[in-house]
Amino acid sequence: MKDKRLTMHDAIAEYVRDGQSVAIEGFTAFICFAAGHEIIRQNKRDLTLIRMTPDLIYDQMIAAGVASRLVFSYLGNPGVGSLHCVRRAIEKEIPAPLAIEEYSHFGMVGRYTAGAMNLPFFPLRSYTGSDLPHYNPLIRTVDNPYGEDAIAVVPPLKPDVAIIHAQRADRSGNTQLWGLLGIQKEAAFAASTVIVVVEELVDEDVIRADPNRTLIPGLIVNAVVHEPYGAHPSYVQGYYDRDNSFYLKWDEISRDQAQTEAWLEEWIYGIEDRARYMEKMGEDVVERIAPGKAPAGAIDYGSYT
Amino acid sequence: MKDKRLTMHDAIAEYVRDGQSVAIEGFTAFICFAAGHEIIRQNKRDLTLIRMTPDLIYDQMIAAGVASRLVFSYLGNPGVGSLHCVRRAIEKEIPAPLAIEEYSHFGMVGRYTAGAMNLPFFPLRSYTGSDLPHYNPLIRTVDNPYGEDAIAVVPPLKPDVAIIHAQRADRSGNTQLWGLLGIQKEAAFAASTVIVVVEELVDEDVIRADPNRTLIPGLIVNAVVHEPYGAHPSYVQGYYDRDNSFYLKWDEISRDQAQTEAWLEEWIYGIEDRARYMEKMGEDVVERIAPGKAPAGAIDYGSYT
Amino acid sequence: MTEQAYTPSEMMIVSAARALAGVQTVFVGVGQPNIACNLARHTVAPDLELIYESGVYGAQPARLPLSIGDPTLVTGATSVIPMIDLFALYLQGGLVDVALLGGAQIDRYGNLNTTVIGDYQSPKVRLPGSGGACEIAINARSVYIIMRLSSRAFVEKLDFYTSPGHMEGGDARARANLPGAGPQLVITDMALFDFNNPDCEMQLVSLHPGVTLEAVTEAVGWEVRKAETLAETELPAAEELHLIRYVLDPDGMYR
Amino acid sequence: MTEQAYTPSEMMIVSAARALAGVQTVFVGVGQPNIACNLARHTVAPDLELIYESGVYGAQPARLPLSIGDPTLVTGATSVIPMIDLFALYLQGGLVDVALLGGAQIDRYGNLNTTVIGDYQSPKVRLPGSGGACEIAINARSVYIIMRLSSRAFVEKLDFYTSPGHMEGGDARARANLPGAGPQLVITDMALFDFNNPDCEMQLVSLHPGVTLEAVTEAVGWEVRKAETLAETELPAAEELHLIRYVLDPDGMYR
Repeated sequence: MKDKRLTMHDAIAEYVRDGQSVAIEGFTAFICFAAGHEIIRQNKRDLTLIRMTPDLIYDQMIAAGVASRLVFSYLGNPGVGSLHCVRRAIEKEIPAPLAIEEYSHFGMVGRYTAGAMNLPFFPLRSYTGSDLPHYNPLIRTVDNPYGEDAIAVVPPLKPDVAIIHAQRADRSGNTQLWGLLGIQKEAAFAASTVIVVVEELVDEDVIRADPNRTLIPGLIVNAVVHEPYGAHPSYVQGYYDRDNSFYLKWDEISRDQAQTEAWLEEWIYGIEDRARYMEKMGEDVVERIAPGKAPAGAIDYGSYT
Repeated sequence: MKDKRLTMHDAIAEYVRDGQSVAIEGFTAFICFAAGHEIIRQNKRDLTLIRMTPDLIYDQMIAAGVASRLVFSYLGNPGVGSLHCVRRAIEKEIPAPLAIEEYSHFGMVGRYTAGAMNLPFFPLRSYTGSDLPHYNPLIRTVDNPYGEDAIAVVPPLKPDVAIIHAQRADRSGNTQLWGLLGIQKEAAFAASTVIVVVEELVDEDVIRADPNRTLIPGLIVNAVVHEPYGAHPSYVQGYYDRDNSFYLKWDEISRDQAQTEAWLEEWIYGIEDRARYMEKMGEDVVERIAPGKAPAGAIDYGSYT
Repeated sequence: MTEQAYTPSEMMIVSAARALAGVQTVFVGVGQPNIACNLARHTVAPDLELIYESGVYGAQPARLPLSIGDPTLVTGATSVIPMIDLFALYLQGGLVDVALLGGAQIDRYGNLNTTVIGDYQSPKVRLPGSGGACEIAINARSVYIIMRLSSRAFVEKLDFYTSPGHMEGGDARARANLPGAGPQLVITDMALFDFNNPDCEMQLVSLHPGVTLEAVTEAVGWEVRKAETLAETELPAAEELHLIRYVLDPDGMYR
Repeated sequence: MTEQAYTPSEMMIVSAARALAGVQTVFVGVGQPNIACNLARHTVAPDLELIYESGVYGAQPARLPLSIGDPTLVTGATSVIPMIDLFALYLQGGLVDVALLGGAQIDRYGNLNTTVIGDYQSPKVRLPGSGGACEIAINARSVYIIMRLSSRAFVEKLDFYTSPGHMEGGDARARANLPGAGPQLVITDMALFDFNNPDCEMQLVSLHPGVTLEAVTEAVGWEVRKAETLAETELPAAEELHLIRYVLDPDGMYR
């Protein structure tokens, strides 16, 4: 079994290159802020950032100037309000112009799925009566050879790099996650390069004891980064809660570019890695975001010898 | 929570009608012989039987004359050889003519998926260079609006009734399964009526303790049948093994229609229900097919209050 | 009693909850819609199942969820599934009876804009965009819209068509072969509207207590159609208000 | 030694195993192919991962599986997935390096028939059909074929084209835009064949020890092409035979 463990620094340095398309997925959960911060820290440039919901992580990355293009389906600070940095880039080209390529959620889901399945397109019942196809010529239609009306299609999405945060993996990248599964599996299968970031590194036996939970096989994984709390201030089911105070605070900080840059300086450029970040957050944060216990209960696969 | 429990007799009597299309799915595992036998026992007629791998269950049902049409992708006694009754019906119209509609596995998977997703078709990279589309005009192609070649498509499959065997469900039909997931979820979502047959009936709390394992929600389920060993001689992961001796024995029995009918008389028409069937099988069978323990290990969803 | 008997937000929540009577599945977001659905579960629709875009079916949150991806929605849910299954099997599969939607702008046919104010290419205000709204509006069997009534929001012409309502009105949806029936109800802080006329045009059906017809017609950016008989919305009942204030939103986040 | 040094079946298993040297993923059925893959794991391809059509990746069976859906393949596997994922993500996604296929009939371009002998509509013998073979033949990066050599099986013209090999030969696959490279090797009980010529036509490359060229040409239903140099297949090594007989198939089911 190949050992694919790397530090976050080395994984980003080796696998994320200027000009590439990068998808950090995870729908409101499992958002790998640690990877986004490392991309900012390493001054990557001209990236195409792909995410259904850009969330704070892309707000920060776009404010830091790593991106020239954004592919997305919903621009919001979930449960709070706007993504001010993304809006500033779109509305005022601060810090730089940002091209956008916009879909609906199902459209993005379909694009990742077609990418993962190596299909030329994914058909979906959407976009009729919407202006979206007018502004995004990649949303098209095909005729139905069984006689019904034409149906909308979206093209496959195959990111250069997908970064997926999960509860656990073994050292060769066999990865298990539970909770909101979002589009992570499809994003991983669609990408040329996959970096998996986990809360826990486990023995291969732990994975093999519950094979139905292995959504991403090591076969498609290039690097495994063990980075506890790597999704903070987002959350990891069963490991920690969303740090909602930061989502609220960011709504204030991000309204102003100078203030935003000061934050980036203090929390990203100015520190070395995620361990320092958590140190700087203070000891109480871990306690504050710790959930109670809710065990899944046991099942048996049976031994067949 | 609606209580949808029924006996197998009542579920089949209420939901399976002459002339309907019925899918009993489960790929080599979870094959609901108990439901098939009850359909035979109730003398249903003119059914369209749908299954990727007809297996012994459809061999028996076709020998009993319940079907006029078979939709499938692989006709075999897995690991043993031919399905003699199906062949007899196709090659010699014994006991009656059987129309066939044939796909490859991926084609059937695509058909169920399109049915479940309410898509007009499912595209797949198959059938080029094959005679299958020549004999099955429902296999067609669509042009790719993104410039590549045309791609094969199959139409949605929406059975009138799907019968799915699983490890456990609650009384309203929220169903969990593990092991080979096959196409069961898609078959259930594609069907108008869903009968779930389970080894264990569990409390709603057991289901809610591991929501990622709930593949079929009660929302789409019409009846829940609690029928332990209902998949014998097929198997249920963690509950029992395949009774391979029967698969070998059937290879002999099924070679001759009279012999087959004698078996049907003895094991289906001549007995009342599954409990009697297991009684008649003898006490040692349960022991013989019992697996050892292989627990999945615990995970935690976290309590967020 | 100097305290107001109920807030406009509470009136909206109560109206939405009542409209969910007898409904089996509702596609819901956080905030007011979430509270409305849970109020309905406690009152008119005890078997109502909540479906969240994030992939959750049958949530039983132990706290008021902060977002549609709150981990409290996952723990103890009936089923938690990949987003492709949520959109393709549940929504496109026709299992969503009612979806609750909102928007920055709405027109007389219930078409919604959640994308942009001003020009798409050089926007005055860039809004969140569709999210799942476009396909929800197309595939849900029925759509209820929850929005505050104002002339900035209820406009003659949308700056951007994000999600279709009744499109150009009449049988436009049927002609376009859209699976769902489209908007059935618009719930605002001043009045209720439906689309029960051959044009499928938004029409005033009920004024909230104390709201004048004039105030409503002024707040709608076109000459608003009125139903033949105009009702007064029933006041929130004491039980409903009690549930909102002490059970469903004890911190008053959506008061 | 009166006992035969090795059986034809063992020769096929050993030949298939050797051909898997350096391969990462193999799409496999039960029987001979399964033993060949496990032999390869013990010898030339320690990192070889087995993918089963039933939805199993990285199986570590505790016993010889009786079918591709044997529960022993599930317990202890790396990942067990729905069939749509197996076919769409793994196979169509290009993750299968080599697939092992067989058939009732094969032609000179490696096209396979597993559907019917005689006419499709009124068959002489109804065979199992495609199963996953058609899409495996199209999408796997390479295909190895394992079949016993006989004139009934190696025919001039198939009764039914189930799964494409090199179609009409030459660059037919490339012109048809098939993702995989098609058949690379045919492993029989008498000889080995490859397709390394511009016509992509099956050609004899190696005779098993003791098999005459005449016996092979007689058993092939067309005038068989021969590689420029004809090798003799290397004998099964003692270690290989030991593994097959005492570790992988101790009951001799596939001897």
